[in-house]
Amino acid sequence: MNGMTVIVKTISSWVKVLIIVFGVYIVLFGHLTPGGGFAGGVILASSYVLLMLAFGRRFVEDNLPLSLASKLDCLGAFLFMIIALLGFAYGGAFFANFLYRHYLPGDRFALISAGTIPLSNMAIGLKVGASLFLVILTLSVFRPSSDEPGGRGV
Amino acid sequence: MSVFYVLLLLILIASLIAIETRDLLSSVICIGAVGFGASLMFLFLRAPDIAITQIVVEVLGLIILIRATISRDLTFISGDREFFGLVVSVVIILVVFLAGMEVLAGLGRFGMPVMARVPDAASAAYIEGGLEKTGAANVVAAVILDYRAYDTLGEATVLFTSIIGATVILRKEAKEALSEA
Amino acid sequence: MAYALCFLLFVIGLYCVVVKKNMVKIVIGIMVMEYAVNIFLIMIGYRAGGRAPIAAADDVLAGGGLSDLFVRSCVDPLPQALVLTAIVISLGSLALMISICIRTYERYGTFDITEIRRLKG
Amino acid sequence: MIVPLPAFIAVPLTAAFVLPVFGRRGRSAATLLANIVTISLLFMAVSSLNQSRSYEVGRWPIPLGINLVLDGLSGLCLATIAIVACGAMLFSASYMERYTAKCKFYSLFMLMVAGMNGVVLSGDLFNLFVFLEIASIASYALVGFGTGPEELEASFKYMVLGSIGSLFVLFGVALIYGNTGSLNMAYVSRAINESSFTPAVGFALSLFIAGFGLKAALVPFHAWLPDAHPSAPAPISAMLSGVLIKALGVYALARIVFNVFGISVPVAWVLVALAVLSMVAGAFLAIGQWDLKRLMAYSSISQLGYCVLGIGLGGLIIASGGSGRQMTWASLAILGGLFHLANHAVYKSLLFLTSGSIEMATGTRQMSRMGALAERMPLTRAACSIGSASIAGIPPFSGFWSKLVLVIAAVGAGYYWVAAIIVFVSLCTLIMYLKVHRYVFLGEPAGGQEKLDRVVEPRGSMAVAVLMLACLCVLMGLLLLPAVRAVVLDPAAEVLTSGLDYSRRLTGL
Repeated sequence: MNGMTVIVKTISSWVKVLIIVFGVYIVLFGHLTPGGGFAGGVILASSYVLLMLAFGRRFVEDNLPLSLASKLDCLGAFLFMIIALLGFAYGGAFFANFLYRHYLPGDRFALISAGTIPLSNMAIGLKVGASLFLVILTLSVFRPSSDEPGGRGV
Repeated sequence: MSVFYVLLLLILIASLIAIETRDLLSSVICIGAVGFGASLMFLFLRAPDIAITQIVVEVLGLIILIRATISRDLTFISGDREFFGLVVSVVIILVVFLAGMEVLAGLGRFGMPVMARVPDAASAAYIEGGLEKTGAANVVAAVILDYRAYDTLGEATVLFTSIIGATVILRKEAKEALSEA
Repeated sequence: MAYALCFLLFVIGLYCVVVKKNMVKIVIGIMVMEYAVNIFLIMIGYRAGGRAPIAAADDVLAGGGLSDLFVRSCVDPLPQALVLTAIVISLGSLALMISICIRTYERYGTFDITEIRRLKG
Repeated sequence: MIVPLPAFIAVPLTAAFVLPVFGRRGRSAATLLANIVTISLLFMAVSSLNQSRSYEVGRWPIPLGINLVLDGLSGLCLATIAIVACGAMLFSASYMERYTAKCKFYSLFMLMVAGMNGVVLSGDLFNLFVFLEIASIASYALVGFGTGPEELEASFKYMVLGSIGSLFVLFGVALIYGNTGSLNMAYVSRAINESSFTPAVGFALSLFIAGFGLKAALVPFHAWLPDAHPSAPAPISAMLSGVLIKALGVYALARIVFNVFGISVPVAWVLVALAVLSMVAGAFLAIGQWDLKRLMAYSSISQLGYCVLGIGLGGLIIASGGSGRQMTWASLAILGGLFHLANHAVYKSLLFLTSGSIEMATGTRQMSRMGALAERMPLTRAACSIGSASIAGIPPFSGFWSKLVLVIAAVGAGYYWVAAIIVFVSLCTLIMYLKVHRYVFLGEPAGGQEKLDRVVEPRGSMAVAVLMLACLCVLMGLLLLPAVRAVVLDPAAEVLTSGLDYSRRLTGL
């Protein structure tokens, strides 16, 4: 799978930037507009899927290897957990929105508002993007092995 | 109001085709149509968050499903299960359906949310106090990431679990090549 | 009536899971059931002529409270939060199910569950 | 010591998020970390026995936020989960050397434990569903861990039926929300019992019974269990049979039926009927099996019937509205069911772990291809004998005491036929485990003497895990001593007998 023609490659490398910007926007403004970490994360993952279709799997794997994607996946989940635990430490309860209540109320309808909600959105966006990219890559990398007993071969 | 019925009928027809067609690829495409119908439905039901999430999730889900069906030699399927089992299961499902029809009347008229009927519903408090208590203008974001953030932790964990599970299921060698045994 | 159509969709999905014998078809049946539950939940929270539960700047009164119009016309946000969770859960289980299907196809060379019968009893 | 309730979920989840980062080279570190986590969970669970409190996540008062509820029943379940997880994790430290991706195995294991703890502690219906899904999805992946043809087939079957069960539960939650406008169990219970019992609530209850019945593998819904439990690696079989079906099935069912909907006579009869069917059918199907782990899986169905029987019988007596004397028998029956639940968790996980040792030593699960293992594997044989004696109800091992309590309660309340069934199924269980001993440990070596000579007893952590559970099996009978009973079993039974007080306590009305 070497990818498609030059036209497709050129266009998709431009479109990729747009998709990533859109995904980041959806993640960052999730507390003000529709969207949020999940939708944004899926959009981020789909930009890589587009690259995979245009340039072939090899290219994407060189840029974002499986091991790194899996580490990002763990990191995103871990960050979300850290936010919850910080709520325990500083806000008095697991998942308390300590930033909004005590430290950084922010202005209404501004980007920096709502305390931990944008932070949670970012952690979830990272986690969802990495994990969906990972699963699509794993599914497309998978080739039936011919030497295992019971394997059918290609 | 009628737009909901049109969309629901569309979804029903698409899902029937998806279930009954013999070509796996067309059935996957029909399930895509169901998903997009559902996404439109969410949009008209004033749930833009869900509509966006549904549409992007649908795209990725379709990619995953097509990955499973494409380039398999046998995408056409033939024959159904034996007649007797079919009849029995259809009868059981019909009974479940009729029983369910009886109880849906208790839900009140469509378009009348439960929070308007029940006095101290949590949802009313979310709408009234969401902006003030959490600072998020999007009440749905306030619910999923502050009021019910613990659910969202669970949801992120479900995704994490299934991704780990998928990589485990698809790994190359399952058994360690034991040198001494 | 709208609820009934939704429940019909759920039952159609259940029929597909119980009757069909192709693995991908079974997965599709489960997806249909998931759609049905999601639409059902959102429909429970719908308010006729309502608006999305997202406050805009002109909904805020001078005193800092929300306008009465906003409070009375919003659709129910709680089912939307639940459905968001349910959608992601269904995507996760879809990924795992498809992985199992692909791996099974590699082992048996078929998606037909009547031919995949090594376990008995 | 007061353990903050989210710690029961946060500790295993954090471990699960960290563990996959350990690569091949970090395996021993990962093993150490996983064992430390299970052991600390055990300490936390034991120190939380006989406590009763509620924790509001995110400092939101219910019903706005989600609350975690610890009471006697959840404390008992937490302790059971932690004990079995501890044993299975110790066992897998060396057992899982045969497989690749060990770190991911530990991660999935931790996710499963976290999911079960979440289910047991949750005070919110939708939250219960979410954690149910975590534990179930982790278990689907673990059943297929070996990626052999049978494992994949079992995993797919399990996953399809499990997903249907989860969707039933979700639909039930949606119906409940549509009718009561709340998701918090205490508020839902208040709303249901203030208004009259509408058909919608009844339908939701039947959806819950079907959904959790699928998770618990009660007999009409049991098709996945005999495939899934044997196909998993042995420590996972121990977890699945030992605690998963109980935490996701029996516990959730009991909590919802007793504390949320309130027990009524027809529902109690449904529970008793499902239980009796499971006991009898499971026992009969088990006797015919030649696959060692499959036999144990069927016997799990039958033993699970005892737990549901105790709970259902207690509910039946309560719902029939008896006098004070009858109430004593009701709480005794419930106590017997819960005691049997804890006992079964310990001895069934012990039996599955020994079957793992046997499978590892002989390379087969077919009993016809084993034989005369008694000399080569004395420890395994001793452990298996203790486990079998317990499950068959031979005094003084643990299973005897819980069955005795059940029989006394049934006779005392006047349900003689129930007592007869309990004794009869117990005899069937004895027969099937005598069969195991006859063909596995005694008799002629099936593969010839030289094959027998290569069989070695497992050592190290596997032996420690088996020994620990075997000792527990002997000691579990002590739970009936009045002083211990007042701490462990009585508060748990009290939660179910008091029924709707659950909601009154939490909502403060």
